Amino acid sequence: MELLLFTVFAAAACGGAIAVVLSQNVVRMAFYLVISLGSTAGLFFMLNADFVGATQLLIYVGGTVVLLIFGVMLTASGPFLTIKSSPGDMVQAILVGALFLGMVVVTVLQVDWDGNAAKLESRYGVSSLERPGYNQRGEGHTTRSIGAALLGARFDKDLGKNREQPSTGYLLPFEIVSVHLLVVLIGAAYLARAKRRVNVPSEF
Amino acid sequence: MEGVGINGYLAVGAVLFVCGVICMATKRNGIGVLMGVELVLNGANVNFVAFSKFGPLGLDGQIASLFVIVLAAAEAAVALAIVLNFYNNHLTIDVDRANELQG
Amino acid sequence: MTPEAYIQTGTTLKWLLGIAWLLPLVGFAVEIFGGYWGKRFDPASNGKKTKLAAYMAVFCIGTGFLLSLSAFFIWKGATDVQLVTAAHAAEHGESHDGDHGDGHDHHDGHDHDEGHGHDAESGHDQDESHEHPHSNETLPPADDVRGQSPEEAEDHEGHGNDPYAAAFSGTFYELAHFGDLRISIDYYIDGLTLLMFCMVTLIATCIHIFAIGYMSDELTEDYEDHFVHLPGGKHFHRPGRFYRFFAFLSLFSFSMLGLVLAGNIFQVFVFWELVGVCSYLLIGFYVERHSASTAANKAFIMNRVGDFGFLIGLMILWTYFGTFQFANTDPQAAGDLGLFQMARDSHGQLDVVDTEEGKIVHLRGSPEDSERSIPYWLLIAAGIGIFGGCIGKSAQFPLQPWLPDAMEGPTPVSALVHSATMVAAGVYLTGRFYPMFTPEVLLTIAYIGCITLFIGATIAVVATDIKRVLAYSTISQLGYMMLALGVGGWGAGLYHLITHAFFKSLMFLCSGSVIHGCHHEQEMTKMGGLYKKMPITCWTMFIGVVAISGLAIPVLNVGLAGFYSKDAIVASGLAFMSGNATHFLLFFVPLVTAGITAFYMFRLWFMTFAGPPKDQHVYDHAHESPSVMTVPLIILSIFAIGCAWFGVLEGWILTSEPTHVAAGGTSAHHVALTLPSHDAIHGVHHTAGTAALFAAVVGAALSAVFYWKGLVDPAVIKRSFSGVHHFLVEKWQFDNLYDVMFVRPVHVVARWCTSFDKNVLDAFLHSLSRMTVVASSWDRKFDETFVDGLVNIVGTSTYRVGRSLQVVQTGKLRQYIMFIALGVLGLFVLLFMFFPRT
Amino acid sequence: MMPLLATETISELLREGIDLPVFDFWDIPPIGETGALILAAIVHVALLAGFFGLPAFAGIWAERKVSARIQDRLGPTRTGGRFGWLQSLADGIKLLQKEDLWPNAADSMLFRVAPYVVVVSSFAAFLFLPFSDGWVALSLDVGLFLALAILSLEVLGIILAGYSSGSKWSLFGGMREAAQMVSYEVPLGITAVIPVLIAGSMNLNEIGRMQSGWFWNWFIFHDPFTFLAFFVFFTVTLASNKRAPFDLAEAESELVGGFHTEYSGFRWSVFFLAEYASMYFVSALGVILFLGGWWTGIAPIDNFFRASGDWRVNYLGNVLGFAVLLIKSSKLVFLQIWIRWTLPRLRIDQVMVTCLKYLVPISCFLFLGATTWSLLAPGRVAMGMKPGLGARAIEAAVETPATESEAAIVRPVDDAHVAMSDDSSMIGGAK
Repeated sequence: MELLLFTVFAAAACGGAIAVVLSQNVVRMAFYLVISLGSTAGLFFMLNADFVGATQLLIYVGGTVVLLIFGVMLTASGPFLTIKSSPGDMVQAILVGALFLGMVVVTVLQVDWDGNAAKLESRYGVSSLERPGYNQRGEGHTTRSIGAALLGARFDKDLGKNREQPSTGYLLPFEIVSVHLLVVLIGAAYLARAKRRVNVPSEF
Repeated sequence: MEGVGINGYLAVGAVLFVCGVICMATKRNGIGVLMGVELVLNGANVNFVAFSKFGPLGLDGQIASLFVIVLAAAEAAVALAIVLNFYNNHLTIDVDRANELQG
Repeated sequence: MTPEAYIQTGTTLKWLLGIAWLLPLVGFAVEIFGGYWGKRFDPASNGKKTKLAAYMAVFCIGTGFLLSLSAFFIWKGATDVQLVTAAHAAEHGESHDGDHGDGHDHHDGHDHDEGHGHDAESGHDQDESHEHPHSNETLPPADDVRGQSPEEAEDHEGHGNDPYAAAFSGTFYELAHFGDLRISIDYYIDGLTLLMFCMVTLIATCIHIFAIGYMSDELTEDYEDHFVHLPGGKHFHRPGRFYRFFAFLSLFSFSMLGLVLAGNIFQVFVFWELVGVCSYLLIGFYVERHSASTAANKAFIMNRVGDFGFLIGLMILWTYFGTFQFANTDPQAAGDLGLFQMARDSHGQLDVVDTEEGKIVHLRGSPEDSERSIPYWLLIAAGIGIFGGCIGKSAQFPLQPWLPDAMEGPTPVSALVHSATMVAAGVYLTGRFYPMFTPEVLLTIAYIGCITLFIGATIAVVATDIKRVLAYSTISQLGYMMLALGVGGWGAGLYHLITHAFFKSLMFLCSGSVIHGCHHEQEMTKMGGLYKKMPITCWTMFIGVVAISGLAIPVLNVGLAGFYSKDAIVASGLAFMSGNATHFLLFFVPLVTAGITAFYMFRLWFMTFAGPPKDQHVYDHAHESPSVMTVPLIILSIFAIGCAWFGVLEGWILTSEPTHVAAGGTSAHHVALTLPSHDAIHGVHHTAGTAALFAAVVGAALSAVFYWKGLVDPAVIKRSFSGVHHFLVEKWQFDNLYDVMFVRPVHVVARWCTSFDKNVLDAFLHSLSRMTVVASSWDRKFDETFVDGLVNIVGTSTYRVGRSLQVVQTGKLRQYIMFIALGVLGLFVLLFMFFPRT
Repeated sequence: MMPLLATETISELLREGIDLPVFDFWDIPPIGETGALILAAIVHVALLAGFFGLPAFAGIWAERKVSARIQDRLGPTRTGGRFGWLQSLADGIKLLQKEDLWPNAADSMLFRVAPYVVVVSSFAAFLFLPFSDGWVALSLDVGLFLALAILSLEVLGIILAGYSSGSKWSLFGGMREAAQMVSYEVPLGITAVIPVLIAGSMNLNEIGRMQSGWFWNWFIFHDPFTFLAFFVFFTVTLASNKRAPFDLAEAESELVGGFHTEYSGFRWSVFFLAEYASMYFVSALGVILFLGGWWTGIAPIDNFFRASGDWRVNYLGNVLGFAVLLIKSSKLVFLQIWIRWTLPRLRIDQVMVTCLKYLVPISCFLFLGATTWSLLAPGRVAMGMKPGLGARAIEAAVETPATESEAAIVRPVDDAHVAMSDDSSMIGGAK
């Protein structure tokens, strides 16, 4: 069952990604991108990361891609805009990409995962996969843990251990990202506001 | 139920990543390049979440991927603004036309 | 007092006085910024200026007065102090040993509250002291709270002469803590502090109000300064600086109150400098006048000379005592001792020990550092150093010449800063720091005061500028205070400080009123007969003159404020002389000067108000001042008349007298000296008072003969003693002397330095530079051929490499991405090649 | 088991073999986990598909009737059987019969795919909607979050439709929709988070359960801010459904038909199916978030059904809850229709101003207010944590363990968590 679902989602994700590469129409590319990203969200659900999956759907599919299409429409100088890339570039890029892929896959396959797990176990005493407080049954109820971690409390690390100093979690990164988003919001609004150049410099 | 090992997920991540790279390298459309970036980030995200289940990362992997998603959204907004600006100046979004810094 | 009640009262007082202290600072900030920006933000008020700054300042200081007053009553109610006069203090001090619970002390104290009359009760007092005989040598009079067990402290509750039971010290805020060095804003509140607060705020309030009228001509956008002459016969024009004046006054009030409230000597030093700055700013208020700016500089520089001594004293104290705090009076924190408690034991005695390295003084402290001590001579040096600061601030010999010049400031400033408060701060500090002074230092203080009071008085006799007469009189009176402190009359000195503040500020304000009325005419030789034109000023001035002269009704012994305090001083001098016959001058000079004082003060009054008008022009234009100026005069004159009646004031002052003063004592360390006890002083009080009154009457009469009735022409005297007169007019040649002693030698040395600079140093430098030029020309050749060549080769090759790499910089985003991907690939390949998996 | 197919009702029963008394005579053997999951999914989908079609049908009928009443038209009340309900059926059959065509200029692939994107996302949102206590296809921790995420996918389909039609009217409609939706998702998210904040869970079933008892337990009456938040939420859902007065994407007077100008026949009807279904969906969402979900709001009635040990009574109670939810949502749907036929359409700039200048700040303010209220009001629990946030959350988690495994691990080490909760005051800044 899991294998079946994985196959479906992985095929959709990879197929969508390849379709993005091969497609020449931007909006179609966006559509395939949605398929690819949505399937990735499915993979996330399979990996017990339900919150991440939901976020992926909401932000990527619902937000980012809509934004991209919006951008397409704002910048379209004609209907069904296609800017074709040359076949030579395509071949070159696919060659490099294949090399890259091959290298990554070979590397991944060479890793001895069980051996690594054993090493970790010998170093830390317990299996790194069985952390107290973290959901081993894998039902994917990660929302509370993630929320607490973003607010500075780590259930998965602190519960059940007699630790002097509780971890601080991700409070600071969370705040930084918040501020970063605000900055981005303002920056994007500033960059995108309509400016009418009096004279466009011919050179440069 | 037979399990899908970590390798499967990593392979999917690798495919997404490579597709993203190729997309970035071949698309002349600025927004297409952006989509390539999204694919690359997504490939990385798959790896993060996979390691969070199979590896020692735990919740940290998921949170890292959350940050990646959020920052990717922010990056998309800014990049889009840049593309719009580019379009205002060049009346096209062909990135090959953006070669003013050519040596 | 129980510790709880102590803490509660201390907290209340701390905040009342703290607010009274800080309010003027707030006022200053508001006034200076409000005044500065106000006119910029409000262009509508063109030409018209607001008096808001003045009202703000008056509000701040007036509120401060009310707070001080309430603080005073709270303190009085909480500590239940028994009022004692000098005679009683000693008696109380020892009687606690024997008869504690008989209620006798209380009874006596109240007697004194009601009936003033040393004579009436002197016999009784003597009896008391005979019943409990004591020797001045060993003398265990009263002890203080320090080192006492709690039961003991309770025993002494309500004891009138127990200073630390009626004092509150603590910390407002700790600024810094470097190792042992603790720099904090402390407070030390006792009867003296509270009296000073009330006095300063009351007088300052009156003077603020007076200044509203006096400075009203600054309320204009275009103020013409008649004393600044520009080329072309014009006068200098500038915007009025009404707000600035009041801002400075507020800042001064803040600094002065801070000085009084200060709980450690370092804090005193800080505020000491702050009042100095305020004085500088206020003297130089008319900064465009050359005389004003030089006077401000003079005041500031002379004060710095004194402050140098102060700094030396501070360093010595810090080195040997390790603390700046005066005393720690909190009964709960008995272990943490202040300066006074370390220097003197519970009987107020110094623990002097002879060792082969000389005399040393053992310091008290926590048991672990019981071996702490300070060489005796360093204690003297510290005392003289601190007193050096007082010399500068209180214009004592030899640093007195700045004070008359400081009269360049507006008259309210002279009244507040240079007569009543700031210059008195030196006396206050001497009184406050009294436990740290060894007998040798006290003798120095006495002689300095003695010289000062004589110099001041003699110069005042010949001065003709109305404000300068008062300035010299101030110097002389400050000398009196110092003398009193020096000869052991601690209470007398500070008593005179308070009374003098009232009548001297009154007289300054009167002179201000006269100057205002006569359109800035200050020469007495052009006045006369003004009593018709300005009656209120005239009679309030008369009250001031009588008060300072120390006149009284002989039989009833009822006089104005100055009579009592000056009597006390002269009595202290007499008592001191009877113990130390060699120092007879310390009695006779003040006695004679009392006469001179009466003479020159009446001279001033007669010349100004009595007789025919000497300058018809001035007389015609003179007018009485508005009520905003005369009402403060009347208020101050009431205090000048009555503040010393019934001995209440003196009693309050004596509540904070250091323990060792009341019983006197002898010392034979470096100088053999006997300090009179309260009994001794009281014993000679009648004699001294009669003598002083006689001297004053003679002086006043002589003055009347010379300047009122005109029976003797002063000009004749002047001619026959022209040498002396010239000497006095030239202020004892002090300015010239300093010119010869310091200024000219410095000029000579400076000239030497210049010539050395020009002939030796410059020549050396010139030759050096010539050599450098030669060397650098060689260097240049080397540079141009070798170094530049090398650099050029590097540059051109870099340029060529860059040119050849230009091809790679295609400007195409997609290619760059390819490069990145290939680069990563290459890196991985390298990684696999060189770091194969094991 | 996988969270994707986690359910609370049917699949549990199926996996362990059905042993309900009712089914006794069927004697169905256990069918294994995979089989149970597949069967459960099929059952759910069938049920949901039925439910998906029903409100759309009823909605179209109601729209016609209500508009006729409001505009004083007689036709719709007369034609098409009793109360005119047959008219919708006739329309449906007509649309199905029409020829499936697309313009030459269209991007044919996207043109064909777009309606399915819309309808699939609209349908998928129903997966997370609890119809009664526990009657939910997918009871997820992130239920509300996912529902909103999937709803936003609907927009994508509309944009694709608008773009791929190859017509400028459609393109404008699509662009308007894109701009409008990207903006309105912000206040929608914020106002939807307010009940989440109070309930401390994003599980819609949990949120609904928290509002049991008397009707003043409904979140709309929780505090003044939630009261206002409901109206903001309702306004925003109007816009997110492209309902008047925010229906700029299909403004007939300017854009002919907006994004569906070029559509006809079945594809066109699919758009409408999706629109009416999501109308119902957002209404139900609003009911669950604010209006007490499936509870009648009269405590004795609900308690009677809940407290009873008999599973049949419980089941009856659930049926009653389903009916209550239907009634409440239908009233909101009616309100939407009412508004559509009463208020004039806004201009596009007014739509954007309404969102960005008014609704976003208002919802932010309401969010802050609700947060503050939850922190200040004693006895209330904010975000599943006690006031003080930070590591004090651990304490809360210990008191109400999220999962059994957590609880099992936590209980033996009470001392440790006490020590940590002491530190929490430092972290949370409560000191």
